[in-house]
Amino acid sequence: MLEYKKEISLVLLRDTLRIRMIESRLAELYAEYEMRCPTHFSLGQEAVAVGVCHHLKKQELITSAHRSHAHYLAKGGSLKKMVAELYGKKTGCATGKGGSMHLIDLDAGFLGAVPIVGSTIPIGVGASFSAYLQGENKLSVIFFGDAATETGAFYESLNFAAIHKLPVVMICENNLYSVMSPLSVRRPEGIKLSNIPQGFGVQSFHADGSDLEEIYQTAGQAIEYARSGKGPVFVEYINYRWLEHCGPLSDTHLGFRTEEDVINGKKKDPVRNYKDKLLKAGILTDSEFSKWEKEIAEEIQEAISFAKESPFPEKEQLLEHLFAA
Amino acid sequence: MLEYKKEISLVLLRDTLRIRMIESRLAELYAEYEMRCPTHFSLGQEAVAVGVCHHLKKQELITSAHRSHAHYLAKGGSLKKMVAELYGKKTGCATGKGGSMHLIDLDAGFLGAVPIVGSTIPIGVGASFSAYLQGENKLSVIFFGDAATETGAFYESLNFAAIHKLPVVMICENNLYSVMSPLSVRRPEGIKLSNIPQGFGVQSFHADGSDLEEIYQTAGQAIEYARSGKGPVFVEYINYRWLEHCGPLSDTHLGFRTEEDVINGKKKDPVRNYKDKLLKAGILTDSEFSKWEKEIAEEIQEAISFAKESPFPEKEQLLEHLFAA
Amino acid sequence: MSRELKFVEALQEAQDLCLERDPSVYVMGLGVSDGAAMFGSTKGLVEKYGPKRILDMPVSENAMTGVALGSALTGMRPIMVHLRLEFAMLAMDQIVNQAAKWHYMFGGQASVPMVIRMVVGRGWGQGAQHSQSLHSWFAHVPGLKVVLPATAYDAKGLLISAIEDNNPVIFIEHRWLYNMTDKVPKGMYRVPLGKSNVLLKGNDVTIAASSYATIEALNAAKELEKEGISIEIIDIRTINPLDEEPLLESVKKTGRLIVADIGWKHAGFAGEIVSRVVEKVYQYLKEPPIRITLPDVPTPTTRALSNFYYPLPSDIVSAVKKLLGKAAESKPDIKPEDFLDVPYLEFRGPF
Amino acid sequence: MSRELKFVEALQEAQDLCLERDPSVYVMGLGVSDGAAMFGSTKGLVEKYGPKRILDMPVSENAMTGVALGSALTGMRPIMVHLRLEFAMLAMDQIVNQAAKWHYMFGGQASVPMVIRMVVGRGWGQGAQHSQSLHSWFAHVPGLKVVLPATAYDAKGLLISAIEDNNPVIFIEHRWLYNMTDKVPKGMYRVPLGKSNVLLKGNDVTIAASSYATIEALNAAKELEKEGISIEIIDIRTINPLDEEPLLESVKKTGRLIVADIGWKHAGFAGEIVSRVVEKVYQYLKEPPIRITLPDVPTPTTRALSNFYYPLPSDIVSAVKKLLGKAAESKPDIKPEDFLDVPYLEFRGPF
Ligand SMILES: Cc1ncc(C[n+]2csc(CCOP(=O)(O)OP(=O)(O)O)c2C)c(N)n1
Ligand SMILES: Cc1ncc(C[n+]2csc(CCOP(=O)(O)OP(=O)(O)O)c2C)c(N)n1
Ligand SMILES: [Mg+2]
Ligand SMILES: [Mg+2]
Repeated sequence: MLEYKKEISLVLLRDTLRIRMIESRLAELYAEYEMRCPTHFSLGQEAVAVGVCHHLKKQELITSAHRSHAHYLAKGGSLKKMVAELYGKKTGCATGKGGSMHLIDLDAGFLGAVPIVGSTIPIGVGASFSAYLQGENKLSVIFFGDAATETGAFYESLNFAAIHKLPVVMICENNLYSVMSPLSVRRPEGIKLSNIPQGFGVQSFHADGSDLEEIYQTAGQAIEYARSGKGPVFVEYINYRWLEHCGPLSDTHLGFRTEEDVINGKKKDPVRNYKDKLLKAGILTDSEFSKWEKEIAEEIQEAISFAKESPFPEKEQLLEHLFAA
Repeated sequence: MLEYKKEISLVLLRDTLRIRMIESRLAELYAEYEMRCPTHFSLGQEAVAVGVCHHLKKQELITSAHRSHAHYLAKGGSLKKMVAELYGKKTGCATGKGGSMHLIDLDAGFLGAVPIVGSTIPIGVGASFSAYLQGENKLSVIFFGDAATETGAFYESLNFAAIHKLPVVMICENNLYSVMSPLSVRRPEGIKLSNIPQGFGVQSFHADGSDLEEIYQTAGQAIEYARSGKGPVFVEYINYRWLEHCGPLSDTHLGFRTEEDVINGKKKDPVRNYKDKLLKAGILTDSEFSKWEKEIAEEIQEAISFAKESPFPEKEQLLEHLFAA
Repeated sequence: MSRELKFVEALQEAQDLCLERDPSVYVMGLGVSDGAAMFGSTKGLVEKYGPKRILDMPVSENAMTGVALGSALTGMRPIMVHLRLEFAMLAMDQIVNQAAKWHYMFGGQASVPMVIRMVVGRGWGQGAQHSQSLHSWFAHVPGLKVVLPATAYDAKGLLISAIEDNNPVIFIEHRWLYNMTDKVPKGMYRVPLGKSNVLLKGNDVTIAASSYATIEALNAAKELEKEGISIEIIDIRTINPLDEEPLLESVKKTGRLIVADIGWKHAGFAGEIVSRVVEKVYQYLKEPPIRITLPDVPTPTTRALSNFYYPLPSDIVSAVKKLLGKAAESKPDIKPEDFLDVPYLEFRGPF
Repeated sequence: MSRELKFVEALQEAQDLCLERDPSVYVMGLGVSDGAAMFGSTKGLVEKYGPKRILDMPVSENAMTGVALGSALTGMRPIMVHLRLEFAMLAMDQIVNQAAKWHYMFGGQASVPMVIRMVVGRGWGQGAQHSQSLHSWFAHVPGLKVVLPATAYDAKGLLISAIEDNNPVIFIEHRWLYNMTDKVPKGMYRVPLGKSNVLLKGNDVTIAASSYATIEALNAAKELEKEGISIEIIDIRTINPLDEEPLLESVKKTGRLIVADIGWKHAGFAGEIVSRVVEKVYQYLKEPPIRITLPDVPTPTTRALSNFYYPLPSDIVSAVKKLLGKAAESKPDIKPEDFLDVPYLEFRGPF
């Protein structure tokens, strides 16, 4: 329990709840076939984003990949612009040219997300490297999934960040799957991802990615370590994806995991578990929680209305922005 | 001392001497400007090839990279064909289309060498993988330099070989340089390459790459381990490049290492040191050694004459072999 | 015995037959053995041949292509599969520097019987990184064979030929073809690589096309037929090596050429067709050829823009009329909110 | 103040001036700070700017390109250098999927001011993996600017423009140009990107060329001048975006087009030039255009074959005569043992 700062506990929970509610609502609405882009929901995995980003200053940059809603929102990315982007609208965070897999909010320190697995890892390192070249120290936090650690880009980036002791925090959300492929077809038996960086002399952590406090605390240590100039850090969080890899539905009919597996996975629900804990500890009341739900629901409704009512980009924009001036 | 088999000691030394003499002679001849292809000499690094390949059966495959003469020769590749290849002749091991950086001798189990750093690592893994798919166990040995461990391909290959417990032996000759770049600009301070594979659950060894016996023994262990079905092995041998990165000259005028460095590096001369040891132990006599030198010199002369007298490929061959039938 | 099969089923059947017949064939790629089975194109194969021959892999496209290459050099016939062409960008060294050249640079001593299947995505906001068709790139590299089937019949026959070929073959499949049906015979048959096909006979204008552009050309031809305009469609099923004869013969007859291509225009494959025709049968050309391609910008995700990004059959119709000196009819009125981002309105993916 | 400089010195000077002027410029690549200094093109820079701004790196081309991109997004202006174009094959995802599209796919909010220098090798047995010029590839990808200087003057002026440009620029340098000299002014000057240059004025035949092919065109023109044949050379210094005006104007005048390109023919950039000309000024063409390129096979190492692989000025001369309906003179008698694998006989590398 973050006894020393109970407000933090509350904020962590509220922020996680917010992402949960946003993702749930978007998943519902997806069935209307108006958000027409491949969408990888963060349901079940909201907590890591919140626990990590809570430590970050606005100008500190984060990058993410195909499953980036939670990271974008936790870092303070505009909800309205995100929803509008999913609806393909001109008011979207990428003016409709990106969609769910290409979020950006520079004002919030969200450098960008793209769906080629592993590709944003070096880009995130580069964001810290530019400060290094200018004689400054600037934290860069990179979010990616377990499968991204299988790409050559990951190792090359890790090595380079370590050479120059760049303040880079690599957050690996190990949700056990790459699409539907379990770790067993992608990794030798018995290895732990968080052991890999050690061969590069890189500090690493391993923690439960469904436990908000554990996330918050390990992330704090990791970020502190990186900020202090000791070099990059790797953190592996174990969490669990609730929905299908891409899209708003269940995937248990596809044979790679059972409904029971998912029910078990959902037992580590970061929202429910932390809520129960805070209720039990007397830090949170049911009515407070209900108030949050109401406020968030309103915020979401507003964003959806904004998105739905926003105009589409005009035909002329098709050829715009090929080259920067 | 390989007391239990003194013939092995003698063969190891003789084979190493042979490569030394071949490389020395080719480096001399290179100045005639008749071998017209980029050539990375193995001078100073002959021992690893010999100590490793001595364990291998003919049908066991090896692959190498830009600096492959020693590996090719130690595996039993045709000297005549290699020299002819350097001279660009039709009788060359790649009919003149390859040059020094693209050696091949399938009869000798030399699958091929190409100069893109890291690229032959997965190809070598694939050579073992095909046997695995057919339910067989076939050793594949891959030679590469320290810089190849910086490529994404290396890690991806290591992981894949480990997943399927493929009998792959990765031999990393760490000669401290990538062209002229020291390890310090390419690796975090204080890390040991042979520690990296451990994060993948891969067994590794670290040994002196100038000590023929140590090479022979560690290679034996590594190969035994891989052959027994326990999975891939990584061996780091520390050795030293005598000449410039590419070409037959010295490079101390280029500022990245001093003449004294090179003199020091040459103190670990695998031929001289092992020769002295065997002489002292009474296993070798000076006259035996001289006899070797004479025999080898003749063999080399023959190969050079063969190469020089061989015809060039005909113009028609330019368009040949674009596609396999 | 005529039997209708979907394009995707034809792909599956081709692989199934080859796997059955030749134990050296295997299939490797992200998710080839999962429940979605590469949009269904590897459906049922893991159940039949097991996870060793229908092999999932880590997200390591570069090394895995090298592994496939190494296995091809030592007796196997790998089929690599990429759910999107873009993922092969990670493996360009292995494909271009290694696989394409191995046979040549070692003087013909080794060969690389390997197929790399790549799906070109389109629609439902695939966007800049899930939609590129870089077939022109592969065609530009000597040593690669590059195949783009347009029909289910060809998909099966060409894939079998590709698997049996002793060279690296880049096999490019447009996602929007997957559900289209065609008569597909049972059992083994081959459509030879390196042979163009006269898909439709006609006299007025020649359209050279590949992959999904062929379908759009057929649709355009249907429209034009109503007006008595007769189109000849040459399906360039293999873009390297290119079989130019049917194309040149056709242009000799019609004197007019349109090239419809699913890729970008600038320095793209359509320019090769134009150049070949101009170099070889210049004197027969009555009008300058027209290229119908994507505009030279990345793919936007929102349908409001992608609606204007992809050429439509009506663009081909207009081009034909232009070549024939007829008044171009007014362009169809496309709105940003139109659902042109699916092959047909009920299509619900997977994309 | 006329001053002669080598092409390589011009490159060095361009970088030096930009480094001096703008602290956000830095140079990164394998060996940029070593004693060979990228064939001399980064000579003296590490001494002047230190190892942080002239930065050696691990052999990790893929990630390092991503790092450069990430730094470009956050205020820096990286210059990546590859001693051979082939090494960039490892980084195609970062170049093509990411850098080329970042500006567009985020609706213009971020830009990627990055130069990637790539040296195209030739001669002394560079062979299949050290000689490819894949400029056509890059030109095919929307969002990349692609520059191929042919003279020392342009090398400096174009490189300065490239470094100052806010887009990813692929800057392709042919190794055989490195020692060629030209008048090169001191100080900053810019040659604009996206502008073709009339390098030689003439009336009979237009030759469009880039990079080293331009030099060969000049040599051919010198020969032809002796016979009173007047050549116009359009140096396509930027192949994307392409400035077609000077080219079209020239063809309108001469009616005859030769495209000389340092790459392969099939689906290559030369086909783009032919297509543009045919599409735009078809009616002016007196003869079908001719493409002079590499034959579509990998590069052999032995000079016995590479002697026949690379086109010679005499090939251009023959093509010109063909277009003019003149008898082609007999081809020069090239022998396998001839030393055509060096730019000039005394050339001893580094290669
Ligand atoms: C290079 C590359 N290969 C394949 C894909 C297809 N793909 C998209 S997401 C994904 C799985 C990623 O798994 P992970 O990194 O664990 O993230 P998660 O989806 O579990 O959050 C794959 C394979 C891709 N986008 N990029
Ligand atoms: C991908 C790639 N990048 C760069 C090069 C240029 N290059 C050729 S050899 C070499 C150094 C290799 O060093 P190492 O692997 O340690 O082998 P060594 O030369 O020391 O034997 C480099 C960088 C290359 N061939 N391939
Ligand atoms: Mg995952
Ligand atoms: Mg080395």
